[in-house]
Amino acid sequence: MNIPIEEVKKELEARLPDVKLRLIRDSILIENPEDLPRVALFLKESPKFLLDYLSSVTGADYLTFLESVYHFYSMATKQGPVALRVRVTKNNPRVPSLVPIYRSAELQEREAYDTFGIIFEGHPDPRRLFMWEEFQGYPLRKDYEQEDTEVLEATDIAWLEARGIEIPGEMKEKAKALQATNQRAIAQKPEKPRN
Amino acid sequence: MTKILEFIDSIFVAAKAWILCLLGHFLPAWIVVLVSITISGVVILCLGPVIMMYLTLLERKLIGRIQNRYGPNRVGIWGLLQPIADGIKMFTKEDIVPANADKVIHLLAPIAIVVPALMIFLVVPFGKGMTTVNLNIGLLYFIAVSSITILPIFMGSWASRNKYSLLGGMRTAAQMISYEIPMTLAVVPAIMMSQSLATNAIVLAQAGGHGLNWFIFTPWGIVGFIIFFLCATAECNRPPFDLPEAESELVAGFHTEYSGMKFALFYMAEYMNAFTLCGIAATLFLGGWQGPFLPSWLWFFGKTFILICVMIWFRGTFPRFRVDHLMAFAWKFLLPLTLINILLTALWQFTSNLAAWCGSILVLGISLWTLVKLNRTFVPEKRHYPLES
Amino acid sequence: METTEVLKNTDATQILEINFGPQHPSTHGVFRMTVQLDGEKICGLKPVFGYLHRNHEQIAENLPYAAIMPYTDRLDYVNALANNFGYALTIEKLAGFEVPERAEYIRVIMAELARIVNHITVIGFMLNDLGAFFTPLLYAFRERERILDLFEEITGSRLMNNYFRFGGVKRDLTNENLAAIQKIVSKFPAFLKEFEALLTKNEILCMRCQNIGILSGETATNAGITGPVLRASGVNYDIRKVDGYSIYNRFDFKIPLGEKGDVYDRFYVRVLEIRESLKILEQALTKIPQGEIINKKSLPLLKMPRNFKPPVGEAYGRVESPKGELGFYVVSDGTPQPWRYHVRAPSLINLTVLEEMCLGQKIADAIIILGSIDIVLGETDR
Amino acid sequence: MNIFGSGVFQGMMVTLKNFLTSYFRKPDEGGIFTVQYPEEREKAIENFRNFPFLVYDGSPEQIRCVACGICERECPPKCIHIEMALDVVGKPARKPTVFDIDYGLCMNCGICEEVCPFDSIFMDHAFEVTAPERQISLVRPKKALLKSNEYFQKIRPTLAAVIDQKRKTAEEKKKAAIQPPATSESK
Repeated sequence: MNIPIEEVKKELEARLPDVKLRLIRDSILIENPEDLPRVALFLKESPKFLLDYLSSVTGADYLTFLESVYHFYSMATKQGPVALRVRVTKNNPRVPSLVPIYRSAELQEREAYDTFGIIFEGHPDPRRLFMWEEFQGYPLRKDYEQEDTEVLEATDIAWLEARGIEIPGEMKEKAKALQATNQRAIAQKPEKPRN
Repeated sequence: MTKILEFIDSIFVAAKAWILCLLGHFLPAWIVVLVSITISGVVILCLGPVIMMYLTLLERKLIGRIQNRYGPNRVGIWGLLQPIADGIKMFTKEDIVPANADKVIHLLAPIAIVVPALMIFLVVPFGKGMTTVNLNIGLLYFIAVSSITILPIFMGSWASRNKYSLLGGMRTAAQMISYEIPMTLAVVPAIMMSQSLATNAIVLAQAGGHGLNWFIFTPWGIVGFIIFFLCATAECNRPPFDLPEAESELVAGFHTEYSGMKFALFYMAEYMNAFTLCGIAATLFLGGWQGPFLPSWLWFFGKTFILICVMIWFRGTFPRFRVDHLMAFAWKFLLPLTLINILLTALWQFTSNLAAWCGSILVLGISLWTLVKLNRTFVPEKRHYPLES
Repeated sequence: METTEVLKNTDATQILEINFGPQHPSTHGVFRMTVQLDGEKICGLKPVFGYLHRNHEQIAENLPYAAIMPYTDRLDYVNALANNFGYALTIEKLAGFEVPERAEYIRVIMAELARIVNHITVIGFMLNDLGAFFTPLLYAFRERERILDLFEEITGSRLMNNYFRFGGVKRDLTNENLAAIQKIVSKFPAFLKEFEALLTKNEILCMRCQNIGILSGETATNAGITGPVLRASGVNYDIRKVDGYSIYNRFDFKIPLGEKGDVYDRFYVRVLEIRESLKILEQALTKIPQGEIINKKSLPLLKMPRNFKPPVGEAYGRVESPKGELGFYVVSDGTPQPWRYHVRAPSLINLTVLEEMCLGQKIADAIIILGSIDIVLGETDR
Repeated sequence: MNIFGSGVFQGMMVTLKNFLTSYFRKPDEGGIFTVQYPEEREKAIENFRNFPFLVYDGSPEQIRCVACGICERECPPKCIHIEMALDVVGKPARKPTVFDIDYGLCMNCGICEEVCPFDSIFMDHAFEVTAPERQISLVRPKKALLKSNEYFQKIRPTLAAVIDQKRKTAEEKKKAAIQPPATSESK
C-alpha cells in the first residue's frame, strides 16, 4: 500500500510548520538537516502513518553536496514507502543520527559514514564499518582516488625493510620520486563505459 | 568338534604358555616372568594403535553410510590402507609449538595421555584366561586409572596458552570429574551381584542360563548399563558429550595448538579409551567373553564392536550438549538414578524373581517420572505456530 | 590470537576476551566477533565487519545496468536468484518495464526454489553449529543438490545464476523442466517429514535452542530486523504479502509466526516457510501460462546492454529474500551506468541485535544465535 | 504425552534408516548420492556454462569472430582483450589477431555469449582448467580458445542446431542477394 507523498508533506507542514520541506521526485527533502529527527519522530508516532520501520539509510554524492536518503515503512499498518532526504555540504557533512529513534540505522549510518564521510551526530558508536580505522578517504565519493596497491610508498618500504624483506631497486626509485613530488600513488580510475 | 573349538578358544593362551615352557627349560624363572610380562606388554602396545587406526576407519565408514556417502575408499580395497596413509601424513607433518607455550608441558601432555589409555588394557578380559593381569581389584584399578586422563588434557590445554584450549581444558575438568561419579556408581550393582572387584570374576558371575544370566537382562542391569554407557561416552569425550573439543565453538578445544604426531596421540588416546570403556561395559553387563560356539575372544570383540558402533551412531545423529546442561544431566539426572539403582540391586538380592521385577520396574518408573518432572529444562516445550495470512 | 586480559574488577574474576573469527569454523565465513567472557558466560560482544568487503556498490557504479546483474549473484551466494529478482524489480520500476505473464510465473517459481535451497542450507548449517556431525547438513545438501541441478539446467549455473533480465528472464522453462520441478515439489514433503523426525523433537536440540537468544517483537521492529528472524518474533510482516510484488498476491499462502522469538522458533519458522513455498510452487506450476518470457521493449537491450539508459530518476525496490528484506536503491542520471547504487543487505542489518541476544548466554549459544540469524558474508560485507 | 527420550530415539531411527538404505536403494530413493568423480561423471547438462570459447567452421582460419569488440566492451569484469588483424594493405581484416581471455578474471556470467552478433563466442563445458600460477598462465590466447563447430554441436546440440540453421538461412539469403535468380530479374 503506497502513501501519497503529497499527503505526507501536507500533514507535516500542518503539524510542524517551522520545518521547511520540498518535494524531490517521490521524496521529501528536509532543507535543514537539524529537523530530521523531529520529522522522523513525528512520522513514527503519528497514528496516521505509524512509520515504525526504517528500511534503508544511505548516502549519495551529487558532486556539490552530499545527500542522506531514508526509506520508511510501516510494519503496523503495512504501508510505505516514505522517502526523506537531507542535503549537506562536503565541507561540513553533519546530519543528526536517527539511532535514538530507529535502531536499524545503527549499522547503516556507520556504513554511510564509512563510504561517504557523512558524520551522524549522536550516533552511539561512530566508527567505520567495513574499512579499518586508519583508512583515508571515503570510497564512494565521486572524487575519491584509489591508492595504487601495486606501488610501494616510502613508508611501506621502510616498514618492509625493517622486517628484513628485500625490495627491488626500481620500486625504491619510484617511491623516492613519489616522495619528492609529495604525491600519493593513485591507481588508474576504472574506465568509464564508452558509448 | 568341541576339542577344536576349545583349542581355537585358547589359542593365544596356549601359544604364550608354549613359549614360556620352552624358555623355562634353559632360563631361570625370573627371566621367564619378565618375558611373560614383555609378551603381554608388546601385544597391548601393538593392539592399542591398531585398534585406534581401524576404529577411525570404521567411524568414517559408518558415518559416511549414515550420511549417504561412501566414506574413504581410495587407499586400498574399501579404503583399508587409509589409516596407514593417515599415519604417514601425521608423521610427516610439521610439529608446531606456539611461541608462548610452556614447551615442556606442551610436549608431555600427549605422551601422558596415552599412558592411562594403555594401562586400562591390563584389566580388560579379552577372553577366557586372557586377562593380562588378573587383579583382584580390577574394577577399582580401572576407575582409578581412567580418571587420570583429565590431567594430561588439562596439561595440554593450559600449556598451549590459547584461549580456546583453556576453555576446552576447563570444560574437560568439569565434565570428566562429574561423569566419573555416576559411572562409578553405575558399576556398583555389578560388583554387588558378582561380589567381586575382579573383572574375570564378574564375567564368570554371568555364566550359564543360555546368556540370560547376563546382568543386562535385569532391571537394575539395563539401567546400570545405559548409565555406564552414557558416562563412558562422556568420559572419552565423544559426541554428544564432546564439549572439550566442541569443533563448532572452540575450534578444536584442548588440542587446538597440537599438530602432527602430538595431535595423533590425543586422537589415539580418545579411541583407545572408547574401546576399553566399551570393553568394560561389555564385561560388566553383557557377559564379557561368554557366549556359545564362537571362541571367547571373538565374543568379546563382537560385543565391544557393537557398543562402539552405537557410539559412532550417536556421533552421526546428535547435536552437542551445552556445558550447563551437561553438568545438570550428570548431577541432577544420572546421579540420583544410579543411587536408586543401587537400592534396587540390594532389594533384588532379597526378593523372589517376579516380585523383584515388578517392584523394580515400578520404582524405576516412578523415579524416572519424578526426575523428568524435577528437571523441566530437559523436556521440550510444546510450541504453537500460527499461520497468518 | 590476541592475548589481552581485561581486569573488570580487581577482586573478582577476570574477563577473558576472545576473537571469534575471522578464521573460525562456525562464523559462516570471515565474520569476526570480539567476545568478552566471564567463565563461559558472555558479558560483551562486538561484531567486526569488512573482511570480505569489495565495495560492490562502487564496482556497480562503474558498470552498465545489465552488467551489474552477475555481480548481484555474488551478494548472497546461497540464493542468487533472490538478488537477481530484487535488482531486476528495481530497474523495471526505474525504467517502467512491464513483465510478461509467463516470465512472472517463472520468476516466482525460481525465487521460491531458491528460498527452499536457502532455508534448508541454513537449517543444516545451524545444526552443524549445534555440534551435529554433518548429518543434518548432508541430508539437506542432498535435497539442495537436486534443486541446484535443476538450476544448472535452467539458468546455466548452479549458484551464480545470472538468470533474470530487465523485463523478463533469460531462458524459457521447457516442459521437462516443469516436470522436474513438479517431481521435486511432490517429493519434498517426504524429506521434510524425515528431517523433522530427526530434529524437531530431539531433546538435546530443544534444550539447546528453546529460550535462547530471545528477541522481542518490538525490538526487532525498531532494529529493522526482517525475514524469518522477525516473523519468529511474532511480527506478521512478509513483503511478498505486504507489497504483493510480481504476482505473489495471486497465490494462496500463509505466514508462519513464532511464539517466543528464540532460536528454536527461528529454526522452526524456516521449516514452515519451506512448506508454504511448496504450496506456492504447486499453485504456480498448475497456473503457469504460455507466452513470451521477456518484454519486447527490452529485447534489443539483451544484444546491446550498453544502450540501456533509464530515464533520470530513482527507485527503491525490495523483495523478500530468504534472509529478510533485500532492497536496492538506484539513482539514474540518464547515462548507461547508475549514478548511485545501494544495497540494503538483510544479513548486515539483522546483526544489529546480535549483542543484545547473546548477552548473558553461554559461548555455545552465541554460535547458534549467529547461525539462526542466517548471514552470508558476501552480503554482509559487500 | 511424549515419553522423555523419544525425540532422541526417533532421530536415531532416522539415521539408522539412512544407514541401511545407503546399501540397498538407488541414489534417487535414499541411496548413496556420491558420484565417484574421476571415474564416474554426472550427466553433462547442456545449458551449463563455464569459460567462453571461440567457434570456427572447418579449419581454425575460418573463425567466425570478426573482432567487432562488442564482447570486449560488454564484459563486466573486462577479461577479454581483442586486437583486430590488418590485411596486406593495412586495412582492418575483420579477423582477430589477438583474442585473450583472462580465466582468472572471467566470472562465467555468459554476457559475451548473449551479446555476440556473429554467434562466435559460446560458453564451454570444460571445467577442469588448472594452471601452475595465477597470473600469466590463466590468460588464454586465441589458440587455446578456438574450438570447432563439431565440438560445439557435441556439447550443446540444441543451441548449435538453432544457430546452424540461422547461419544457413542467412548464407542462402546472402547468396540470393549477390546472384539474384533470373526470375526475379524479369519482374
